[in-house]
Amino acid sequence: MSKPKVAFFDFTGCEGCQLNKLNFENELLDLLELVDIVEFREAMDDKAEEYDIAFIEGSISSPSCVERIHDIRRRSKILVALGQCAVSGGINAIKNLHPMDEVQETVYGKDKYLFPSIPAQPVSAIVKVDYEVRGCPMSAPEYLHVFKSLVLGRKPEVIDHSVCVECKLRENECVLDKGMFCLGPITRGGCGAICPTNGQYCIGCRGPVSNINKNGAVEMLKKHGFSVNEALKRMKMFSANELDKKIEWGR
Amino acid sequence: MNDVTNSKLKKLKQYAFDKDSTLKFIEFLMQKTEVIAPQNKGQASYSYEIVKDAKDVVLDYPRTIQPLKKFFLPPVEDLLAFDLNANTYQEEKIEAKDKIFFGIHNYELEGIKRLDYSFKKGNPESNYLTRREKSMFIGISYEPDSYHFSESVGIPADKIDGFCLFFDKISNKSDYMVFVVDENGQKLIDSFGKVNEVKSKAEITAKKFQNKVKLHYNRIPQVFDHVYKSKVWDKVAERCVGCGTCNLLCATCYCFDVRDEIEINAKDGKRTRFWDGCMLNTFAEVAGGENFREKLNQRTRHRLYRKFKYITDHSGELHCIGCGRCSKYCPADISIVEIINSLIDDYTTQQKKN
Amino acid sequence: METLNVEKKNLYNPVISEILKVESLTATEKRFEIALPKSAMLNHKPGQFVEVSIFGFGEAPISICSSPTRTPTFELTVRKTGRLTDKMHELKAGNALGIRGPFGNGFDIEKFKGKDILYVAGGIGLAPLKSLIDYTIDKRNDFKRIIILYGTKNPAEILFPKEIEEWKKRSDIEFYITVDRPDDKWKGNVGVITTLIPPLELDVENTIVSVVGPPIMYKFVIMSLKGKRIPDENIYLSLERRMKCGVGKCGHCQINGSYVCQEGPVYHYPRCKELEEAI
Amino acid sequence: MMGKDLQINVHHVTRVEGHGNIVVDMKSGKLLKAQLDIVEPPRFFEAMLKGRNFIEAAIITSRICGICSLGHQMTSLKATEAALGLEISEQTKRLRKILVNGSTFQSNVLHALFLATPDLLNVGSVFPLVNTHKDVVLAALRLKRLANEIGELVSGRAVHPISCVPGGFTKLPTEKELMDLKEKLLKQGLKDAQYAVDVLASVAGNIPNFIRETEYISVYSDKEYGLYEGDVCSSDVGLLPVEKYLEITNEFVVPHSTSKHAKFNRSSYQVGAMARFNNSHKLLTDNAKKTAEKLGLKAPCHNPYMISVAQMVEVVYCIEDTVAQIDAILSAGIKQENPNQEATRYGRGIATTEVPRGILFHDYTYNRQGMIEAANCVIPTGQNLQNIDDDMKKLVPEIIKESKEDITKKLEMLVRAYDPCISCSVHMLDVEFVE
Ligand SMILES: Cc1cc2nc3c(=O)[nH]c(=O)nc-3n(C[C@H](O)[C@H](O)[C@H](O)COP(=O)(O)OP(=O)(O)OC[C@H]3O[C@@H](n4cnc5c(N)ncnc54)[C@H](O)[C@@H]3O)c2cc1C
Ligand code: SF4
Ligand code: SF4
Ligand code: SF4
Repeated sequence: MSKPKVAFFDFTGCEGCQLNKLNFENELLDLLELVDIVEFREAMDDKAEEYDIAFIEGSISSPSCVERIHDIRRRSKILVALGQCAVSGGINAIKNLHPMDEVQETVYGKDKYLFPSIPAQPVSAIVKVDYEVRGCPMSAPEYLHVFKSLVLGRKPEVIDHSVCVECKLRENECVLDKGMFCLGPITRGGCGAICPTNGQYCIGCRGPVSNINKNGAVEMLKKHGFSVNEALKRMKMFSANELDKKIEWGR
Repeated sequence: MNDVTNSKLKKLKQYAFDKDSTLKFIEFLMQKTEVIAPQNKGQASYSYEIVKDAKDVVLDYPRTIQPLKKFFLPPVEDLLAFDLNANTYQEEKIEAKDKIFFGIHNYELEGIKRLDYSFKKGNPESNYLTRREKSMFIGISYEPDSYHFSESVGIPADKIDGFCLFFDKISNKSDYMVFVVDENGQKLIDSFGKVNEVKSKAEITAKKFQNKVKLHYNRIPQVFDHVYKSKVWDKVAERCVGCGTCNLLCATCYCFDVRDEIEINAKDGKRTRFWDGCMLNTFAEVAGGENFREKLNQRTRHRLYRKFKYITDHSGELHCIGCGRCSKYCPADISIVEIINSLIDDYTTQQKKN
Repeated sequence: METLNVEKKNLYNPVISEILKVESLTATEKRFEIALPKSAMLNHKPGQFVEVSIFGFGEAPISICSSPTRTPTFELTVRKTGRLTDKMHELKAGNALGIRGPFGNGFDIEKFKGKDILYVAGGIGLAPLKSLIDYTIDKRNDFKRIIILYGTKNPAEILFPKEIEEWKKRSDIEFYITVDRPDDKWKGNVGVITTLIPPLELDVENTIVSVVGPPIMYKFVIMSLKGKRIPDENIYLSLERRMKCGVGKCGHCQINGSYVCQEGPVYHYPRCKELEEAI
Repeated sequence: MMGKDLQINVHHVTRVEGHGNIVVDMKSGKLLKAQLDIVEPPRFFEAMLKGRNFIEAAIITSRICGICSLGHQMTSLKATEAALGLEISEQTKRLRKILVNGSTFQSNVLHALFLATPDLLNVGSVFPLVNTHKDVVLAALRLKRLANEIGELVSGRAVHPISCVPGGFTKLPTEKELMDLKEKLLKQGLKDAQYAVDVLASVAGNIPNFIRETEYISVYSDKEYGLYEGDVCSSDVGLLPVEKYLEITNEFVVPHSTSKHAKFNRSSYQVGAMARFNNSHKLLTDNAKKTAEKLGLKAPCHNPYMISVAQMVEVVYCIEDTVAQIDAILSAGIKQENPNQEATRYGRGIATTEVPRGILFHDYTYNRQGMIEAANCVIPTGQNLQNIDDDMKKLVPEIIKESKEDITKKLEMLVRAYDPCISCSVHMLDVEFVE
């Protein structure tokens, strides 16, 4: 069996997920045994024509990106959105909360037409995405799981339980008990609740669980002393697209 | 099973322990075997941990985060280790190890008894039961906080059967009256030897519960016969966010998920089980996307029926032990006692109408 | 404390078994013939299932589709829907599988004896029913009429074409088939499975009905059967739920107070009526 | 040299972070254009910060750049603390210094050994080296892992750190963990670093010799090698307070770049490892000084291709300084303290920290509700861009006799030498175009 051809592509994002991939120092060589990396701009010069698995990082936020992602999709058998920017638009999508024209005007003034910009969108808004690795930065264990699974020809597990579940499995002290705010109850797990484990609250970087109880979430945050607006602002830090599209929050 | 009630308590041997002898006693136990006891966790929480230093043991604690079940049904447990190429596997080796659980609240032990029932019933599971063997429990009394309601589910402060010894705090100081509940307990005391038997027999101090169910616990299953279609479920579901905390921390919940993971060498792997819970969205979802309990009102109802009806119909006991974890740790502040009381209200109005 | 002395078992160890034969039935379904090691018998009842596993790909409940009357080996029919079933479809004769079971309650065959038997199968529901169909055919004299109703979405999804040909040929079996969406070549009935029920002439008191199909099918089939005045006590259903362990522990398959893997998957319809979440 | 025509257009330079193109246009020997076009779509971070509270500022700015996430957090925390008048403890300061060391260490290893070294060995990426130079790759991987472990231990995660918050830490490492880390740094870290230095020394001959003197700007402190704290130091005019940063950076916009450029006393200035080395080399540890000697690096050095060498020198320093910080923390004993988040004032706070690519400024103004009203970040790569353009303009005529491939390669190597971090640089809020 020939090794699967794997490629990595980056769009608009902080490249933290790209970097994270190089942070598997212990596993990197083993991973390289399993696959042929044919394109990885950050780390190498080579380019290839087609890919068995294409990993896409970053959100789509300029017209040229749209063309490029269509092109990559055509040439890829499996396409994986890597990291929250690619999965949901991520933190870039905060700008979508304001009218695009206004944002561009603040930035470029009269020359706003020089650098065309579109709302930051998830990859799935443009092309079909087969699998996701969520998180900002992408969750390292989940990436390894998806990578291994796909290389071995197996569907990866899709996590759709709350971050609380993983907090409970680790018997973390709940940060709510420390008087802090936490998005864990409505955020998708898969990260091992790494933020509460480190004493910090969950900022919701993996987006909401599916079938979420919208009003319940707002009520919950109100109970913890947040105004509806503040609650929404916090919830949308990484999920402006997901939450705005699917859900009319408490309005 | 024979209940030890206060009338019988008087017949038990009793010993007086002060702070120092309690500490010495823990150290004495540690020399014999592994001791597990409540300790500080984080800033204001507690957890049961293996004792490394007797001074770490905290005897005044409201409740731990995870219940005792974690020692018999670990949150994450490997079931099999396999070799993909050779298609062979090895089951996880589980040994029955002597261990003493020290400083355990009585509802906690009741929780274990409920789990024993669940793991023995039908197909007795060796993973749980093997871990469960050779465990001794030494109890301690506690001051109920606003979440405890054990008395309301039939576990009053003086229910101490199943323990080998029971420590009852007798004053505001760190002094305890220790009741010898069975012969194992007597053996421990005898070989420890540094304490004196008390001749003037005491009773276990009654405790004041602030959190109460409105109806006697014998009648709760009856209420559940009539409230399946109650509006209470919808009301609760408006606030619940389906995080699953109440399931995972419940002393008598034992549902699990199983996943396979392959190592990076593409050769070895493990089949692992994880705690799971019926409040989670995907719990009852099958291929094709059909979700048999898609709505939160259905899920909440299932959770409570599991505690007060479904298993109770077979075991004759409530499978809620009143520890209050599901309410204390619910991020939406949903209180199980409030739910039950609303159901009772619903039930009584129904009865009045008929 | 109450004694822990019970005979306990490791419930999760699969038996590594061999695939003897793989047969493609449709684009998404394959039939597997499987042998336990040392020619051991599975000893199952029609309607029971096994937990099938492939290391690294997980485990899933699959109904046994062959009759215990036939061979020491047994058969499974599997639809490709996910992690494990996709991988199963890649396997060939000679490959190994893990098997646990048989689990669950099968059909209450004793109650079927001397009665007319009506089978209602929707889609892949024919697989679990085939075990019972074959059983009743093999013990043909124990039963009176045998009527098989089978519906699929389209002709390409029809399972067991060889067996169907045989059933059609036999004069002692009444076989009716329908598809929701016909193709150019289809000459038979068109419509959902419930359209096959009203035309039947039945001795309702003496007809036992077994229904297996996708979740939404049950409600409508039951309605049609009621239209025929078939007593509830004569109806059996096989229900599907998510399952992880198959032995009554993991909790996923629970319908109200009932574990599908223990009390089911085959339920007597009156019992289903007690279970609010069943259908 | 007779009128040569040369057009180079490297689309999306590889082995750099973010998207940039090299454009050279020479007609009849006349250099019309030699520049780095920054084409990364802008991300509007300062706009995102508006209306956010003081805890969120560092969380958001961390996402400006995954490579420099720790640096952004540190600078952001310092700016917030300055604005709100939050005092931090000695322990917090030392832990932060460990984090800054760790991130400089990891980023420098990544750049010097994984991204730049392949050029010196004439291959297109680090991956072929797995077969030809396995020992080096393994040592480099171990170094990177160790550097990341520092971040993971002290801040919970190497990328987008978790536990460092305004006023302190939400979780502290244990004494045992710090002791183990120290062991590892001394036993394995220094050994691997020395080995990597030896390998780099053996190929240092392939480093192009190109000299252009420029102004070097970095953080400077007379107590230690300037990374976490200090004043701003220019090699041209000496020390300046951080509050003057706008007068130093003088950001301006050029049409070929979505990122702003900067200049101070000359047409351009350089920031980063070389600027730090040139300004602060006397404060390096002895071992680090020896490493510089071994690699042929002497201050002041005006060859930008030597930046990777300066980075390796810093790796040795960071390992040793981390050990020193751990010793200091352990000898004082770890104190369980909660972050100090009681604001004593609301106003403007300006802070600077050295991040791997150079000096970074964050400037926030908080209103009385503790919400950010205005924010500005000046990022090192932006400050280097004009300097890179100036380098190219001098370099192209010097190497014009070489083949187009060689010229292109040298230009790519030059851009790469600066280790530009383009996502980071594309951050601006209000921009006016210069004609
Ligand atoms: C008693 C019983 C008998 C069955 N008999 C057959 C049969 O004869 N032939 C056949 O093809 N299928 C049968 N099924 C369904 C089969 O078990 C599922 O299709 C299978 O579990 C999917 O597993 P997977 O790993 O391939 O998919 P996964 O990748 O695990 O899952 C794909 C989807 O299926 C869901 N799912 C997970 N577990 C189950 C489950 N136990 N049942 C249904 N959906 C699930 C997941 O939520 C997901 O949406 C039966 C199920 C039950 C309960
Ligand atoms: S800390 Fe957050 S994620 Fe963890 S249990 Fe509490 S609310 Fe849930
Ligand atoms: S805990 Fe929350 S914020 Fe942290 S990584 Fe997980 S999902 Fe993201
Ligand atoms: S803990 Fe509370 S919010 Fe979470 S699932 Fe349980 S009831 Fe719902």
